[in-house]
Amino acid sequence: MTMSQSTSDSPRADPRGSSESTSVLSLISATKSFGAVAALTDGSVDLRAGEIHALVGENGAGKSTLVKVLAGVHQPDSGRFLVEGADVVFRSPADSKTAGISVIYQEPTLFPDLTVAENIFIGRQPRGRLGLIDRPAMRTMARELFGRLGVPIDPDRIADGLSIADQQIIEIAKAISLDARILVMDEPTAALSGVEVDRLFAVARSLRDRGTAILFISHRFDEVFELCDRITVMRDGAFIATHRTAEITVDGLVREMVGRDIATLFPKQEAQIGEVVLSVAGLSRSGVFSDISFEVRSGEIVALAGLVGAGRTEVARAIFGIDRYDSGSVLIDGKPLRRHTPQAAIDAGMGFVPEDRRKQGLVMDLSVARNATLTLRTQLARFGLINAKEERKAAEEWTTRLQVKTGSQDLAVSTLSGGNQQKVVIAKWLATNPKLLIVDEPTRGIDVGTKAEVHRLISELAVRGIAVLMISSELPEVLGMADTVLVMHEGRISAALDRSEATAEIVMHAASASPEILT
Amino acid sequence: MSQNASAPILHGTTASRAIGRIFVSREFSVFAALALLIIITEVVNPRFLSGQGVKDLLLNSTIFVVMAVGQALVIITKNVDLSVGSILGLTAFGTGSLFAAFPTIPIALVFLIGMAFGAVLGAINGFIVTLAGVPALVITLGTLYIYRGINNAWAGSKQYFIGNQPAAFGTLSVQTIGGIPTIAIAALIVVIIAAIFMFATRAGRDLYAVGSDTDAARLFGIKVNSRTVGAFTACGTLTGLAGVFYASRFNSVGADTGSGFELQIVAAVVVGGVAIFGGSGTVTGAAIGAVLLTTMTGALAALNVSKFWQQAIVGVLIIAAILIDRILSLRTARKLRVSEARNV
Amino acid sequence: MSNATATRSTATAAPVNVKSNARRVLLGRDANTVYALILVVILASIFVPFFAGVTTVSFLLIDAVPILLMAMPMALIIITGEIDLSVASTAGLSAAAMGVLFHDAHWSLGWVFVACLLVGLVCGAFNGILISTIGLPSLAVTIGTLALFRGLALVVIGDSAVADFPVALTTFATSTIGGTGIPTVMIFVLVVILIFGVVLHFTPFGRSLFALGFSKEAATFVGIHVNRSKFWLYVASGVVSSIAGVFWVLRYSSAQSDSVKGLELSVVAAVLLGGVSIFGGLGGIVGVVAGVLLIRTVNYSLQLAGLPDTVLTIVTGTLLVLSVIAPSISARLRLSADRKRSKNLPREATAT
Amino acid sequence: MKLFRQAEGRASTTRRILAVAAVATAAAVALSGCAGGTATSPGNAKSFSIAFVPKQLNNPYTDVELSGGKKAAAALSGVSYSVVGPNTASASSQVSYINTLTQKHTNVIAIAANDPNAVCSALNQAKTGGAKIITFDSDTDKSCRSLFINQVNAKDVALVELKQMAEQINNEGDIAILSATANATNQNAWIEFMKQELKSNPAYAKMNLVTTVYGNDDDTTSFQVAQGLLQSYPNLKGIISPTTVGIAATARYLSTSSYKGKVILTGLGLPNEMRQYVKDGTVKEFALWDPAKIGQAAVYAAKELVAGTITGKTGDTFKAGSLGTLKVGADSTVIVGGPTEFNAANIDKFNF
Repeated sequence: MTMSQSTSDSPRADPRGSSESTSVLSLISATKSFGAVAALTDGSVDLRAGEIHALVGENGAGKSTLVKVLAGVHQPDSGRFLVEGADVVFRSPADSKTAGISVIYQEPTLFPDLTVAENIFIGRQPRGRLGLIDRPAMRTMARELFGRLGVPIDPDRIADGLSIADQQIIEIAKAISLDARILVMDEPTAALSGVEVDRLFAVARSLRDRGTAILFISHRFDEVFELCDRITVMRDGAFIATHRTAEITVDGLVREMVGRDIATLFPKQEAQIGEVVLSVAGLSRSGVFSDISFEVRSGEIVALAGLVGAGRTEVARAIFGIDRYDSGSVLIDGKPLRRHTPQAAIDAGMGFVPEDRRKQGLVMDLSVARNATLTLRTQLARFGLINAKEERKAAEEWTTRLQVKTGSQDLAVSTLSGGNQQKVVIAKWLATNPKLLIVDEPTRGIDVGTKAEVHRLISELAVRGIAVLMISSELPEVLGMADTVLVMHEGRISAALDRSEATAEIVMHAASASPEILT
Repeated sequence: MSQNASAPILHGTTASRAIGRIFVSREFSVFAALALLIIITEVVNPRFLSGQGVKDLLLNSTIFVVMAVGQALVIITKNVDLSVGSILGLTAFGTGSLFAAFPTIPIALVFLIGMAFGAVLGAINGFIVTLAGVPALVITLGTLYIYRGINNAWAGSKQYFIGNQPAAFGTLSVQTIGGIPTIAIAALIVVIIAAIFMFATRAGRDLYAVGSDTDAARLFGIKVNSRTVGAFTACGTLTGLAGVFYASRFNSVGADTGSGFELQIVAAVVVGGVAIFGGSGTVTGAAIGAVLLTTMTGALAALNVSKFWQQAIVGVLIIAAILIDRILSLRTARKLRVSEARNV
Repeated sequence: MSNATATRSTATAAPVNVKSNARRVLLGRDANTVYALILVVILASIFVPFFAGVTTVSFLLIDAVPILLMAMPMALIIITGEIDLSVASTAGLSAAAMGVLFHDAHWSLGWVFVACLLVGLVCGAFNGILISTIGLPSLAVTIGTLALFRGLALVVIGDSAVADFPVALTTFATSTIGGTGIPTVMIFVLVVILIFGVVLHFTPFGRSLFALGFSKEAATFVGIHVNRSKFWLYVASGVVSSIAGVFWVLRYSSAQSDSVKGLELSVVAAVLLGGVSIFGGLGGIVGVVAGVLLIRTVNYSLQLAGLPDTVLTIVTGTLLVLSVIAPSISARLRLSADRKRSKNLPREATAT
Repeated sequence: MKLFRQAEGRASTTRRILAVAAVATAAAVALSGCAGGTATSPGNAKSFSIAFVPKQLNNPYTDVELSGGKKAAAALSGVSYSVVGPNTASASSQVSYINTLTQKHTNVIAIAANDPNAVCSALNQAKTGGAKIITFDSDTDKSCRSLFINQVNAKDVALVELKQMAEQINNEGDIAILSATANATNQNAWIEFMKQELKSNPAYAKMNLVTTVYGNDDDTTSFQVAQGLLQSYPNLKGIISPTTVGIAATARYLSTSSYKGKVILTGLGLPNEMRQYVKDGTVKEFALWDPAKIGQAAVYAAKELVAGTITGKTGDTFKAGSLGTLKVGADSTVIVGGPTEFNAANIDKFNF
């Protein structure tokens, strides 16, 4: 299908065939599909006691699905799952917890109305006389945990209103308190920085030294190389290789992660780049992004790259009028928008294909036709009434042009595959004849085959003179599609690269902004 | 993130913060409103706090307090039970029927049977809600009709009067211990037990977790369904207890006893600071809310305010309560934004 | 490559199920309620003496008028994922205002009508501001205004009853069109139904309501003004409820503080029975009309058969519960049956 | 904000129709069993159908009334007797039931109106359909009925109640009235007569009626209203409650409070409900008539009306079984008998 996996430096058999006595958890060739989408085709990982093991890969490589299999949230369709050498089947998250696995998600799931201490000990609060919860003991235990983490959080305050970083700390404290033998951290540092990261690493190391196995998922290579003992690379839902950290370089890692024939997947056509369509200058929103300036010309595809949480989507939302911004300007064809609303943005010729197709892009219960014409609802109306014939015609025209595979225009859009759903979303914007289309993670959750179709589509739009602003976490997509690559890091643009100068390494480094590697 | 983000959390000592928390808590504001109402009324009409006045105030609140505690458990889990008025009717009539059928039945047994009966009715609500995964509002709206229909079919035009029941049962709601009516003491015990349960047992905290974030609760291995059914059952049990109290306190029980109570109870709970969308609030607050609403009725009468204003004032109270909650949560959200802004 | 892609995509598409327009209508969500209505009418005609006849049409429809009216805005509101429990109280407040303005203030009827509509408009706008602008939960807000508006009705009219409305008007309110048995006011009701039907199904605004009910975010992304839309729905609800209140007064020639009391639950029940999803995003006006008529027909035929109110109460409750849990339970059964073949990424571990 | 989050995937509604149909079928089967007896042949002078529509079902006082009607119907051969009505006292649901009776060609409708005007147009429709209308207990507008069967002369009731009160408070002090609903025709008539008497009778010059409050014939409400009354009027000497629910609730409150024996209570009550309070000294005296006689008189009057031997005009007379011959008085009203006064000496002789 793509580049062979023989690029791996270590023998492929190593993690799976491993029967070393120190192996506490191994997942072997697990598969998991959601309908048409195969999220995991060959999910494998091997964890040993007393190691910190990194799991790296692009977005969509299957890392999150693998984590959820470990957590018992998803049940794999096939494959073996061993804990301490014994086969296990997790039917629920509780099973996973019982088996000694603790998972810290990127998005903390705290109970906002409960106190910090309770969030740590929910369901297993220390009990005193009469079986009642011993709150002083719980408080002390929580304090002690925070002491170990070196974080001064009041155990008695309610979790509502805590910053994401504090919530993350509480999640970590909870995992530590569970005395988990296996700790899975899904991008725990995404919302942390500086002191907190150092503290977290210190805790992680001390846990490792006490024999805990830690699976550490991160996009930040500096962290991976600083902290981890071994690194497993995943790509397209499959295991690629496991390396000792000392035996691999950043460049090698990036090659393995990206490693595929970009040309076939990204059929970029040459487009005539014309006048400036969108011009953003000095756009800032306190605490979210600051001083964002760039231009998008007709026929040009500008990619906003960077890590999740770098502020890319937030910038796009502000441009489109969904969120407000504090200062700066957004001009379309040199003119400011009438009002700061999505409707004004649409009227000015903008379209927005959002990242969450199911919640933001489509009305899943409505038919394909209705979805495809939702943006046209006012144009299709004559004397205030929607002309049903025109509506069907428009829907048919656009779904046919985009080759949406559906049995009928009248089927609920939820019955379509992810790729076809995405085409419906794009169709509804093309129907408005936009000058600028913002596409946020256009191929998330789409199988590889349909991905290429979506890419071809975006490329064609550019050829037809539409300016495209693309947000993507997938490096190959960025490199394969974009004329200009803007890399964001912590709310700022950290690099603006021309197509010719953008390489995987440079973009990755700019995104994770690790100075020592950047040089 | 830098140190100063967590700094605001560290103001003051634990003790002073605990006291501060009491003063900003919703329970306190409801309690203050209640105290204010009583003081104003007493100043205008000194008979309001006469011995008889206080006794009436306590007796009137008893039934609503017990029901409000039960309802609070359900609302904390992000559900609602609109069928409580019908459950009260059924259990109250059941009490009358019991005494009619077995005149010598021990009163304690009647209480147990009444509570068990309520528990069954509440559990049915809970099972349907969890089984169907449909908002409790709709389900209990349906059982509101169904239970009331059953009550009508069962009671017909039969009514049981206090005179048909043992004198000891009737005097139960009149007797006082140290000037405080016995059933008011019973209600207080219910509130204390429920408060301890909600504050200091794992099951009680689970209810908050379920209402706070149902999906997360499931992820934590909390048995969401059985906890939800449990809350409904407890609500039914307490409503059953209230039904027995009702039979003791009021003159007659029949087919439409307790109809229309549901909205008053929900109102009391909401006024008492329990968020309608679950996860926060306390049974103590709900109980104070119930006392506030019943006292309001009495106070308006004692103040000679037209009784026509009473219902309108209840409406204003409910809206004020949710508005206050909203303002508080907006303040928290703003604080959060500011502290995050400082992080970047 | 592209060949393979095409093949795969076809395979992943939903089972091809070509429906003609006619079949779409006949198998649609609304249709089920219509079938149930037809079935009940047939059964009642067979089993209930005197049911089949013009008189039934007359009595049944005139009882349905206030519910039909209030169900229209309610359907739209529930489709957007909200609820309005204050409709009957709004109607009651309008009725009380009508009595006082006509009887005590001696206003001319024309101005009384205008004032009543204004009362409804203000009530609706009050709900709308609290729910859309301030963002309070509609359930709690409208429980509050349910008490507030009814309380204000008491304040306005007290415990008196106004009954001296012009006979010509009250007779008109209960008159029928020729020998058809169809109440004359049904013409007006039909106009209201038509307006709401057209707005929901044939206007850009209606399109946006479904999007709104499914996901506020999805709606925002296509330029829908979420708050403004909700606000106007509540205003519409207030105005239509006040019309129902005015009709109530004329029909019973009596304006009291408890006019139209308790009808909100019947309205919600009818709307849900008519196929509108309590979760928002789904429903149609035809189904809602059928839902109202279904509840009324079941009730009326039971009354005609001499069954006590008791049975009616139980049947209404059971219908309501079944109409919401049946689709939910069948969905759960199917979900567990073909979880593996699920077409979409499931929503995390939320399923039980 | 969305009101409800859906836990599961969306449901198709295929099951919905099944559920609804199942309920409807079950309901229909239920009615087919019950509907048989209600059909009657209109126009036959010897046999006729009479339907009682009380203010509400499930009320003990109503029950006693209806028992008299039932007995009389059984005594006369060929009378088909039925009772329909709402569970809660509301005029609008009475209208629905009147409509069904009209449709069934019931010969005589005997109604105790919840609202004198609201039921009128429905009664007129029934009249047009050939039915005779009798009101009992609580009258409608005169034009809407042929006969009103009244317990007693309204003035007599008012006088008895005042007399009982005056005797016990020595013709001096503040008194209050606790009535049923604000629109109850009969109660309002008595209250009006009491007010007139207080003004015109010099013996009552020192008695002062401070307020009239309403307990809505609801036990709980009446109880709390009584309580509020005593708190707001510290000098209150006595309460007159001309409604059985109100007097019982007030008695219950007084008997358990410190006002017992200090505040005098009189009014209209059922002996069975009041026995306890008479015996414990809360109440010395109260009054009532035998409600069963009303039902009895209604059935006999109905027979004559259907036969055409009387029309309901003033001066008509008819035989009413054990009640002897009754005379139609002014305003087409039949007075069944005088009030009976109950006290500790005689209460054990009555069982209703």
